[in-house]
Amino acid sequence: MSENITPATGPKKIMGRPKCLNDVTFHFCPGCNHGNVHKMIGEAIDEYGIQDRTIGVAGVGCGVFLYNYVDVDVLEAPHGRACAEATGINRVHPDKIIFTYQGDGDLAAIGLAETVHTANRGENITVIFVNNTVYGMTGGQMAPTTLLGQKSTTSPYGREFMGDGYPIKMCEMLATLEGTAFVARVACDTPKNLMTAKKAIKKAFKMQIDQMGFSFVEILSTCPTNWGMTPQQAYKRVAAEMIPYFPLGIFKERTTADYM
Amino acid sequence: MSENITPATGPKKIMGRPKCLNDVTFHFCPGCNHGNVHKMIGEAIDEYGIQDRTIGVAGVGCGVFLYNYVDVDVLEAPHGRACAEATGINRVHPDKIIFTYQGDGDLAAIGLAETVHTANRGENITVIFVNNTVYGMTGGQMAPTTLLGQKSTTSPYGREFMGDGYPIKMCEMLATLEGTAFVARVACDTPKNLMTAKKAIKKAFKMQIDQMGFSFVEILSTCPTNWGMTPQQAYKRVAAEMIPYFPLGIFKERTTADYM
Amino acid sequence: MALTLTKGNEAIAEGAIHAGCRFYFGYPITPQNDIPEYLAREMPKIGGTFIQAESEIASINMVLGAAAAGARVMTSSSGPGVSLMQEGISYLAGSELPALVVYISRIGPGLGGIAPTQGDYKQVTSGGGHGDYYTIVLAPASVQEMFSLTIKAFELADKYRNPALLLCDAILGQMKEPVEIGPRPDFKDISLPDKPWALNGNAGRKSNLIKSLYLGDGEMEVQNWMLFDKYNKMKQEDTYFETTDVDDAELLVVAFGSCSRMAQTGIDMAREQGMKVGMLRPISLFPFPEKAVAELSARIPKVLVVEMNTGQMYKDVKVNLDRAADIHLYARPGGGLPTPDDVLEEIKKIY
Amino acid sequence: MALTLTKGNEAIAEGAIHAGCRFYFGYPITPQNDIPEYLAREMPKIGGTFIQAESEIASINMVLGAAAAGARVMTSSSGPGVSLMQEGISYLAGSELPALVVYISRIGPGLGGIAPTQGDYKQVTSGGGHGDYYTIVLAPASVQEMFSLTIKAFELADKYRNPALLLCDAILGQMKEPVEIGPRPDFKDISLPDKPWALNGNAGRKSNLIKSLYLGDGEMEVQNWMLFDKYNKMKQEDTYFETTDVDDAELLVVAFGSCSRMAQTGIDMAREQGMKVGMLRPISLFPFPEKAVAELSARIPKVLVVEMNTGQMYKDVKVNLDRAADIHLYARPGGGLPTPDDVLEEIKKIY
Amino acid sequence: MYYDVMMAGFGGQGILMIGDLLALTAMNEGRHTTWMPAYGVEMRGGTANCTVVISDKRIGSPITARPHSAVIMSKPALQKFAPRVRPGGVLVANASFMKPEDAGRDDLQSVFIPAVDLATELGNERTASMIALGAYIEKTGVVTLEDAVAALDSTLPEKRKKLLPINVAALERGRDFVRNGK
Amino acid sequence: MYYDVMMAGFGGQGILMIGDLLALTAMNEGRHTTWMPAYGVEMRGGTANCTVVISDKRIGSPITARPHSAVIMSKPALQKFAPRVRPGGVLVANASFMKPEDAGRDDLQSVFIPAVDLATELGNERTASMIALGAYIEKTGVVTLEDAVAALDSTLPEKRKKLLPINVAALERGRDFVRNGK
Amino acid sequence: MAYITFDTDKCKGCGVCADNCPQTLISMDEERMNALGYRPAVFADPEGRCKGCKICAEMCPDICIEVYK
Amino acid sequence: MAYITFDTDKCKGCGVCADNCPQTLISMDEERMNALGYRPAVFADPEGRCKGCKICAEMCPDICIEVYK
Ligand SMILES: Cc1ncc(C[n+]2csc(CCOP(=O)(O)OP(=O)(O)O)c2C)c(N)n1
Ligand SMILES: Cc1ncc(C[n+]2csc(CCOP(=O)(O)OP(=O)(O)O)c2C)c(N)n1
Ligand code: SF4
Ligand code: SF4
Ligand code: SF4
Ligand code: SF4
Repeated sequence: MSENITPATGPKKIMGRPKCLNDVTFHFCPGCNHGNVHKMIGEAIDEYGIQDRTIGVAGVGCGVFLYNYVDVDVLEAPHGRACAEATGINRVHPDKIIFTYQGDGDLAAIGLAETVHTANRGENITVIFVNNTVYGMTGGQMAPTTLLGQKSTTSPYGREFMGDGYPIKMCEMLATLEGTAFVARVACDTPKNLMTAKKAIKKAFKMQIDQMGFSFVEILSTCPTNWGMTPQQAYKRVAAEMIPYFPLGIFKERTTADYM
Repeated sequence: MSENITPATGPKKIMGRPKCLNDVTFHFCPGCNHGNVHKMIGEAIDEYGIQDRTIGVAGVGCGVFLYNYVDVDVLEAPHGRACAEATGINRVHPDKIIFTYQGDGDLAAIGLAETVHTANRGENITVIFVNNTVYGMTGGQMAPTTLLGQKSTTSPYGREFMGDGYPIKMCEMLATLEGTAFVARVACDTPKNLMTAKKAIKKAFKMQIDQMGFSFVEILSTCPTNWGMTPQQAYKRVAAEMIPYFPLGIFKERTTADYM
Repeated sequence: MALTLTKGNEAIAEGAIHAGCRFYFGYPITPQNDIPEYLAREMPKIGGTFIQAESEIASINMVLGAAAAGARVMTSSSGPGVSLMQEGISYLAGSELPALVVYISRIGPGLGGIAPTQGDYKQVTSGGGHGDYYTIVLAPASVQEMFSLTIKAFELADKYRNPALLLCDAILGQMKEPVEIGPRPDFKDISLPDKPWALNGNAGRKSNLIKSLYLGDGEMEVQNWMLFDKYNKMKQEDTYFETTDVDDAELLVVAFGSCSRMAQTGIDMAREQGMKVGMLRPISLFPFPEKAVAELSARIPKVLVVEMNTGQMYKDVKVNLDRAADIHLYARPGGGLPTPDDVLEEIKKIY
Repeated sequence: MALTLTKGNEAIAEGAIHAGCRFYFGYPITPQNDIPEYLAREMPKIGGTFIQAESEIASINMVLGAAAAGARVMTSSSGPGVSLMQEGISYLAGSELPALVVYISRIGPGLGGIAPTQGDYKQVTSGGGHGDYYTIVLAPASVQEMFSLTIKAFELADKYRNPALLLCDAILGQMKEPVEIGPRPDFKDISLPDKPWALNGNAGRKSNLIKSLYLGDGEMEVQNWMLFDKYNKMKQEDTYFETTDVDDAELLVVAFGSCSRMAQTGIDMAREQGMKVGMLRPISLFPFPEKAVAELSARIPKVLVVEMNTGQMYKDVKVNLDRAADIHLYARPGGGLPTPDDVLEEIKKIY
Repeated sequence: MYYDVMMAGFGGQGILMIGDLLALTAMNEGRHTTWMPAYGVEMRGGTANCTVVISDKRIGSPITARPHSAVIMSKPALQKFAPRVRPGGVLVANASFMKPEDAGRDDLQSVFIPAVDLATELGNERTASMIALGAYIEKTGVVTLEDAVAALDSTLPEKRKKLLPINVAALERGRDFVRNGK
Repeated sequence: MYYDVMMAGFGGQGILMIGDLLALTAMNEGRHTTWMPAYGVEMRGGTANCTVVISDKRIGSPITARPHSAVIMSKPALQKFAPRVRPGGVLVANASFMKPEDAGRDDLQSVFIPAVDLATELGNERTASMIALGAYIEKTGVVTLEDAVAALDSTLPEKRKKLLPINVAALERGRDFVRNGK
Repeated sequence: MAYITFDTDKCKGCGVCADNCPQTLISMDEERMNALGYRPAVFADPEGRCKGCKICAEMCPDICIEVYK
Repeated sequence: MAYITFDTDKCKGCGVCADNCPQTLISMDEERMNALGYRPAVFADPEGRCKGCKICAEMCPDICIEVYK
């Protein structure tokens, strides 16, 4: 387990920073779930003792600075192409644990073809997909996952189906592909959802360790800054608007590796 | 109707070349279904009398010479991007009838993101998708739709899931998107299948005329040359190997335009 | 006309509207997001279309489609995004389609950074993509020019049926300056050229075809020479540059874009100190003011090129230089800024 | 060693295997399909990986991933495909990753055609993508060189941690010639450089990071100058060219790749007619043999550049030319071939 | 005349806005001017800054490595930018968050004004930077306060006009602080 | 010595293969040689052609606009390429599909050989081009037939060795046709 | 009283028409090759069995067949 | 006998911990601003009600909280 047990006789530390995370301040905005996702990844790495054989691939988005925080080998991929990079690494080091960290613009807009084809090839990697319904890093433009009616800097009158299309449900789409081993959507807005999210992320890494193929976790996340909300309002929006459209759950879970 | 009725009293011509097709020899190989698909498109254009307001977009593949055959305005798109071009044209001329003509490499490999996002935006266009499980024009390389075990010049030992991935079913994937109005898979290997294919292609154009959104017809096609088969063997393969994996049928059919 | 305090990127967007551009397709990237954001707001008000495409590749191909359909159309992007557009830009050139690509540079290579740079000079002036072609490239040096050269770029694109680029950096894109922008003209009052080649259905005419594939024996050689002639025509009719203080100059500074402003201040300082320094500012980077370089350097035998990169325009200056002239370079890549003091320093060294 | 009659494209593929390349990612495009087809057949036999990616963009990014992971890795493509790779190539350069991109040109712009051309010279020698960078570019002129320069290109890529390109055209790619290819070495016998920077898990060391984003004040300027120094080092240590008959020459022909072969025959014909003509054949297009041009043109004041494009290398020759020398161009774009007779004709005109 | 000023603080303090207002005022007064923000850093750092140049002549660089003056609203900004101000230059700093010693130099014409406290007194914490701007204008005389008020008025859309009085009060409060030393 | 030959016909007639065999034979005889196909036209036209150059010296261009000789197996190919052969050059043409008049010129050293008919006689229609090659070798003497047979033998994989005799017979049939005029 | 005609120059001898004619009235010309190098389809209906069902024309990939009735 | 500590320099004052503490033992410091310009969270548990349930630490996006028990 990841907790650092303090040896003293007094109260013991029962929760703190995962071992594989560097002791630095996140650059994320207040109330942004990117931090939670980093922590859960760190916990999974600690849990399975795979820090020294894990390679991260950072997509371009607010999560690009992954390497400042998670103390593993990291490659910064061009925007949208993290799955292709992960494929390249995976073919060279099939014995390593490889994960990508991608936002919704990165994974579902510019990177859609790479995401789908990598999933279809059943690459034995883990994809962490942070869906905050907006382009965070570039200042709040519309994302493929932006909800209908949602205002963004490039949908100033609210997203409309005609012209902008419907918000894309990646889990549902990927679950239909033979290549995927594990596909789940989770959230961090409540303690309960967060605990489920932790489990899903661990499960995704476990799947990879067991050579089951492509594992994918979508985390519904806050972006208070670009939603123009306080953290409190943002957390409420996850439950009120996002979860109804993007239902939580496990969409696919392969139980044997015999697909090979 | 497309038939040119000869005015004489003797036997009348009851079937021949569609009016909107130029009287030239196709460059396709013997027994290649690209010719059939061209003819069906021509029949649909004749049927609805839309020749003078139709704009075709030719994808790069054996079908790129569309403009030599179908006498309508045509744009040659870069490989894979026909749906993006069609989007640009559609936004400028929403009153015109716009169709793309694309192979499986074009539409499902390099062009996957454009295809899916254009469908998701519900662009009011028609996509004609010629699936011959191989890259024809470039000499028989593996396509996203190449069947497992199928040999091609780049899968000389037969396509394997590990490494090459599963053959992708585009109709099934696109039908899950809100933006699609009509999604069907057809074949030309028997008179019966061909008649269904004709209907589906007409229906797809009709959908567009009625402003119903994105319509998509996948035609399972022969490529005797790159399959290393005679036309006869190739036609048999469609029934024996392709249809079992790529089932024929209508996957989605919107009946009202009220999705707008 | 009244002045407004306007951001460079927004001046471009407004310039496009004034030019009659009603179609924008693009994908977000810093430091040009003000352009799509402005147009997302304004296009719906004037019956125009704004689409945020799924990628830069989709953007440039939507642009290609809309251009083929006969519309004035644009996209905008920066480094990585423009690199992704190179295939599409080559197709625009090969298919002889007019369109505007606005390029607000960021530092590279790779993800680089978002500071101002002129490191994309060689990419844009060499055509960029595959094959024997060039794009028109205009480089404004003020917010006012970002407005006016946007309009000019659309006109040149149509005149030559060739893609045009507007190359700026983040200084120009992000800064605000007083500019004169007249009232927005009605679309019907904007004079747009006839495009009989455009795709809009073959009613009453033969079918139109827009393509870039030529497989017939010798066809592509004809095509390439035809394009070559077009580029020569551009050189003759549409080369733009500005000179200041060159009449008595003993040293010529060559600089473009935002860099030319700092160089100009440096020159002003040099003049105050009694040094006779003049300036040549290329406005069109392609066609490059070759003759101006040749003629000025024949008169002013010391030339100093100042650039915000490791020395890219330098080659274009050098190749056109008078045989007797000497050339020097002051280069600052990677977001480093050649301040007026720096430029003065360099001037002193070689004056 | 025994000769085999080998196709150029296949010589490249076999060269890659000899160089210890065990990872290939690519997407079909004429006229280079023999390369992926050969490797699809051979890689599985030697424990290597062949993946047909879903696009050129996926290809170059898989290459980036595998390069970061420490492997010798390659892709191959042509015009449109290489244009699509420009973002990835810029990232390779920015992230300082070695990899080989084989470029078998086809005519452009746009879809163009598949005939032989050198119309992509300016694209490859200017870096190609965004930002201040260059790639190593080698240009073979025979099937034998396609084999040997492939190996060389891998070595240089590793030496400089920089992407390398092999630029050929369809003549070289499609033709067969007798070549000497030794027996395929065992992987363990191939000496590959250590890559302590590679990503393979941080066991026993600090974490490795491969990136190209530098946001700190001044960081990118340092980075750009560091790259600049690297390119200068390449110029000094790894500029390659070949000269023939230059000692007594009164006219110097400059040509590269397949074009140099036709030029050479033209020169041979001229020599037979008593004209003293020599040849400079750049083998590395970047770094370009700048000094060789300068020195030779100082001695041989008439220079004729022969190219299969509208005149692209011409600029690189001209910019390095001795001030007193005269330069001429014979250019054939779009698949047009400068036959030996044509070259002879040109030589006669200016001799 | 030539002035340049670097304005910096936390995001959300209104730094870009006061810079914009200063430039607009200068434009209205017939000057050349440029306003240049530190823009979308592709990262979230919670800082904001901009540079305004005002001159009688055509302006070269809108950015300056060594500004003649600075308006600083946060301590990290002070540490970063105070060393860059030219000797003898003007520094207006938000004394609510920092002390004169934090500047690390004493060769500047400094005004340490408790802008946040004064703003709270005025009833709106968010007017702190407007107070600082008032102080800066008074200290340098680069534009007149009247013109600044007019410029502000002209930019406020109708439905936000009700914010004018408090902002005018803030500008004046800053002016008065400089005039009266309190 | 310097020879170049353009070989052309329908796809599937084995044009590229006989060109390859000729080049290989020349290589084995110690000559410089190049073989250049008209390659993957990104279109399906049903035609095939290649150029073989054989020389004592290093070869420049592997392509030639005006070949010294040609082996032509289809009528469309004859119409396209016959005009390009240099005056006095060698033309070997498949008389099964075309007549001497179809060449449109009489300044060549022509051999019109009914290759398909002879091949059918030999029992395998597909050896027609091998017959034409035999005729070409005999007509020009550019390589020896023995070396061609040896080269063919060396390229046939074990399990296709049984095809050797009929192909040798075809080469010889072509040779004999030239020798005997029938 | 139905019959079909071929545009023989366009025929590629694929045999699809022949394979699908319910009356087996179509065969490949073993004698002749057309300009494309293919053995074209020929129609022989001495007994007038052709019903003008159009199947051959529908199925022909190269639009070589016209049907008269 | 459980308690929590904050890494106040990293705290961004988002209030997520406070919102989720079942015992409402966490509040935002109205007095102080940290170096990042935020009002950090503070823990006040005079009655010893903290159960060490870890919810605050789990939920904190910035990993500022350590829990002791
Ligand atoms: C090719 C390319 N296009 C665009 C960009 C600019 N860009 C950087 S991050 C980003 C999107 C960020 O949104 P998302 O992926 O949803 O991640 P978030 O920041 O919301 O976590 C974009 C468009 C880029 N760096 N490269
Ligand atoms: C960017 C780019 N990459 C590759 C190619 C080469 N290319 C031409 S057609 C084609 C694929 C053809 O296959 P498909 O789309 O299935 O159509 P088909 O020929 O089988 O009908 C490819 C890869 C190209 N023209 N452009
Ligand atoms: S911009 Fe949004 S996604 Fe990015 S760090 Fe801030 S809150 Fe998080
Ligand atoms: S290669 Fe295949 S798809 Fe292309 S024309 Fe021939 S049979 Fe048709
Ligand atoms: S189907 Fe058409 S092309 Fe094929 S043999 Fe019959 S007539 Fe000829
Ligand atoms: S959740 Fe963390 S960052 Fe937010 S207020 Fe609490 S301790 Fe601070």
